[in-house]
Amino acid sequence: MLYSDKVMDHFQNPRNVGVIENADGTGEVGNPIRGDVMKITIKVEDDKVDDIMFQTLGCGTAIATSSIVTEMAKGMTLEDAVSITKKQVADELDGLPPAKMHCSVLATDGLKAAIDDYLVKNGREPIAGPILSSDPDFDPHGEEDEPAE
Amino acid sequence: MLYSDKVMDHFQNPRNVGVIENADGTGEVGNPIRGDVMKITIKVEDDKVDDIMFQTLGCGTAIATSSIVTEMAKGMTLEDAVSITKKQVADELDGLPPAKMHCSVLATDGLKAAIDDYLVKNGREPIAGPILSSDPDFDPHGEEDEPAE
Amino acid sequence: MDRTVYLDYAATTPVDENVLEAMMPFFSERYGNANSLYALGRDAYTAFEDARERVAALMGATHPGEVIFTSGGTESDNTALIGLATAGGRIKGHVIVSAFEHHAVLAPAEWLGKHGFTVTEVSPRTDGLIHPEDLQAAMREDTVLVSVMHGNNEIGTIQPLRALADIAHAGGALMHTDAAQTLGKIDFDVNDLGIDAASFSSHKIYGPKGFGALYLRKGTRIAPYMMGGGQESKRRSGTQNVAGAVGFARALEIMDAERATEAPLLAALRDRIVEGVLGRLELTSLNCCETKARLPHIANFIIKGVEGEAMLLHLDAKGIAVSTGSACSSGSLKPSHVLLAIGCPQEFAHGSLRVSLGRYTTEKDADYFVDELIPIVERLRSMSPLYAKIKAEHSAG
Amino acid sequence: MDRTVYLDYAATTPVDENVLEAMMPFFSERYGNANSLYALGRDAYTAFEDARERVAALMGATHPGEVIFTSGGTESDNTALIGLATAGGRIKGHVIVSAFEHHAVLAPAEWLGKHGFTVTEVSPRTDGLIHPEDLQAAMREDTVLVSVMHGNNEIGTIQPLRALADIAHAGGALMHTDAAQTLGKIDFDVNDLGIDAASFSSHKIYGPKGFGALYLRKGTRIAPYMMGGGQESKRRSGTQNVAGAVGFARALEIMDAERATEAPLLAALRDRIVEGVLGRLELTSLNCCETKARLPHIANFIIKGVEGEAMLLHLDAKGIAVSTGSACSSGSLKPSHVLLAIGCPQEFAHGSLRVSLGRYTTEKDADYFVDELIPIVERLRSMSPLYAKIKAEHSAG
Ligand SMILES: Cc1ncc(COP(=O)(O)O)c(C=O)c1O
Ligand SMILES: Cc1ncc(COP(=O)(O)O)c(C=O)c1O
Repeated sequence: MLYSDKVMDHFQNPRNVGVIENADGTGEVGNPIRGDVMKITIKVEDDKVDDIMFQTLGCGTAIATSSIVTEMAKGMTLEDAVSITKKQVADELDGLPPAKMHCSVLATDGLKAAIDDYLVKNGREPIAGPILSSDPDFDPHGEEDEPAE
Repeated sequence: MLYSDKVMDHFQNPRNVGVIENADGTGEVGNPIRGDVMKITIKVEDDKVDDIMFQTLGCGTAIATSSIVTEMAKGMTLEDAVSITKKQVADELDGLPPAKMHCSVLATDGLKAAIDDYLVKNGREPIAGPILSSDPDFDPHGEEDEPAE
Repeated sequence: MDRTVYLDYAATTPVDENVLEAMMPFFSERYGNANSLYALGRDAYTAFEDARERVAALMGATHPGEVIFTSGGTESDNTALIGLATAGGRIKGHVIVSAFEHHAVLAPAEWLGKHGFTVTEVSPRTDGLIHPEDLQAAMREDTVLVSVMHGNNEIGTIQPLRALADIAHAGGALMHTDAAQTLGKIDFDVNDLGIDAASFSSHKIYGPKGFGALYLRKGTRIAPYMMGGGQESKRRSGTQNVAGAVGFARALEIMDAERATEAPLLAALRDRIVEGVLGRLELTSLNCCETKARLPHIANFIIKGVEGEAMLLHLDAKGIAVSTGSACSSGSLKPSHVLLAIGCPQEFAHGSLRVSLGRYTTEKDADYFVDELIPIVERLRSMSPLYAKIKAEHSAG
Repeated sequence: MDRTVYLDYAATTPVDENVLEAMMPFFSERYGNANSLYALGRDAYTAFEDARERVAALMGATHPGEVIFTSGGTESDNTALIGLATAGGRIKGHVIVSAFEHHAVLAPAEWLGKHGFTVTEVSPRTDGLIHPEDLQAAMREDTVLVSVMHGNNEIGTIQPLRALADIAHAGGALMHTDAAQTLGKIDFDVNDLGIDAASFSSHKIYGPKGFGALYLRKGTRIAPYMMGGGQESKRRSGTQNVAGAVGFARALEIMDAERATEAPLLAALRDRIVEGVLGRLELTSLNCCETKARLPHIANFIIKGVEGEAMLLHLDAKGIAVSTGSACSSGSLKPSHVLLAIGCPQEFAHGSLRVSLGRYTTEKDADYFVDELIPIVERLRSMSPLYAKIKAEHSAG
């Protein structure tokens, strides 16, 4: 299994690590039982992601995708930010090993949760839709690559 | 599978090859279907094997055991000669590979057949007992070494 | 002995020095476990996957993932036969194999026969070929798998695989072929041949022993045979033998590069031997000599009135290595099932001699072999209690 | 990276240079097929059988024929589990395996469970040991086979095999052990241990990958797993990998010669690492540290609040190779079944780190590892959204 240079760069030097004090929105997804938990905090200005930070307990992919998703989202409208797909995250990282694709769901879900949190806190409707990875029964390996016999 | 030096010597330089003209006794055993046929001719003097020659179509062991059995039998009383066992033949050759033990039956059987032939021709009782290897249904591999699963 | 003339390349081959050179770093330096995530493991993984890609390309596979690395031809055959027949939990069905398969196919077929499946053996005809119409006649409603070898290891005939595969597929069955003797030696393209699975062995093409591969067409379900850690995309467990894979890939590359020059050379040397032997020995024939589709490097003679092992041992004393289908050479009761399958009478099958040439065979080797063989056969015939009779029968007939 | 510190000897080992030297002639010079009768074949046969004798002697086997050579630990395990359970055509019965076996044992056991047999898993206790009374409780009238590994590959605990074998035998069952991690590393004698079968892997003891052996007590029936040409007295078909056997035998000889000095050295280095890690990292523990019967070279830590793969990758960036039982490192859903079996909570199992030392590990390596690990763990903990909470809970509890 091989990681791209970009995955390794974001893993080794993750961007936007930390917690924003007095954040406008907070998303925490994942499950320690599964070995990955991610927390995203955002500041919102004009319905745009003005600032964003993350904390992640997880594997290399979880950290790298967390890092890149904060870079991708920064400056985006909330609407654009919630619609970032795990495929886009993987592409932005020059691809992920097939067995690791599922780990990228955490990053997009964390972002979604933070945005919905902001919206709901502000009396607005959530827009992210269901957030799978915060369900403790969610099986991140549900969509595996190679079929086993 | 390894042959002893003595097997190889008797295979490479078989003793007493040929057919005795006007032999007193002739034994032919084996089966071309099985790939081995041996013919022994003997001259008898005073109920002793005075001269003995063999012809063999067969594998290295068949030839080597044929050769050694002629050496062993020469000079023996007929009674001693018929009682040479395949184990004695193998020992005399410094052993045979387990998978090849069965090939040595031909040599002793050929000798037995030749002696009985002499006895019967001279109106006497045969003394060799049943000669398995001239039976076309005889399975020379009947007593194999390693049990297969 | 002074000379050594190896003429048993179909049994095994020396590792080509370029192959060994390619393997060397993977023993003590680049020794990582290909499943490990750190640099040494990734290096092993990369080399292993690179080998897979090269092997896949050289057999015309569409995806590298269609190549599963194994411990040899035997494992590939066992995996194909049992893994394909029992894929998806299938517990019964009809399997067809040819009667002159290698035991590595026949034995698992027999196992299937004892474990719920029905097995039919299709016989080759005397030309050493499985005729499509004979396969057609053996097909049944419930045939799930057909396995017919590509090049026969004893007599060298090459089967009309495409036609056989078409019949298997038309009947809804998968087509496997044991290509241990052909990959690298003749043109081999999985798509041209239309096969679903094929077995290969590294030590037949100047690669290391204990390594092989199974081609498995994408989408073909298989039950893994070697079960455990889930390597090879869960299709073959066991720590990857990286040196083996690198050696196999390099060996195949060399075969591919040399084939255009090597094959005609081998065929010429083989014909030289055939002419020498048939020209100088009476009551001697070449098995399936009328068949055009034959491997360039194998000649299988029937030399009447002699037993194979005896010839082999005398040749050995002259430094010559060949093989025989005689029963006595294998410690089994019957002579080669291949020779019997093509209709060779049992008594003459004991007199078979297989000569197989390879990369390092020279014209001198060929001549030396013929020159040494003649007196050996004459001597053995002179010791035989039957030869005079055989000859007389022949002259009479 | 400047330094390379390999601390994953339990995953695989480099081929010892003396082993490679012993193997070298068998690739391109002494390349004969060990089944062939001519000189080159006899030479290969002799070398192969010589290797078998040496291997047999080094494990205390009574007869060389009790050693069957295979393609690795996985094949040995598959052969033992399926071959022993189904020997003599048996189609049902009860099989017991421990819950923390290698997948090469668990997977064939699962196969047996789907093919007529009943399988019971006996759990180790938190000390990492299978207690004889727990095996006793699992035994049934119809138990035919018990398989408990000798040394666990993740946590290094050594099972009380003799006691387990006695229970199996008293119940009329055969006793198999996966000794891939112990042969050569600790005293190993098949008769002292009282086992009927044992699996070994060459690449765990500085031998080549793709080779292994199965010890099978004389008289024990087994259905061959690799079927074909009937090599290994019909118990394992496939052209013999002579270089592999010679390498394995040499590797084992070296292990044997070095053990008395190597084992205490490794234990000292391991303890140095354990003290360093536990002394400098909070919320960190050593799995089964209270158990005396442990392999000298394996230490398995649980480092709370970090995920194993992330540690592993950061260590890799420093040139350090270790492994983890984290799910993410294997692409599987659950973390190491071994850690779960000994009662490690799943959330902490993701933070496991296995360090395994070997022949070339130095004190400097040990210290370098500890020095590099500390800041990595601290950094990852500082990035974790949970660590503050874990720590608070710990202080409170
Ligand atoms: C046609 C054929 N199939 C299978 C095999 C078995 O291959 P291996 O020796 O690599 O197990 C061989 C050679 O022994 C062979 O010639
Ligand atoms: C305990 C144990 N059993 C079996 C195996 C499998 O051995 P191999 O990799 O040689 O197939 C291993 C190592 O991978 C192991 O550690």
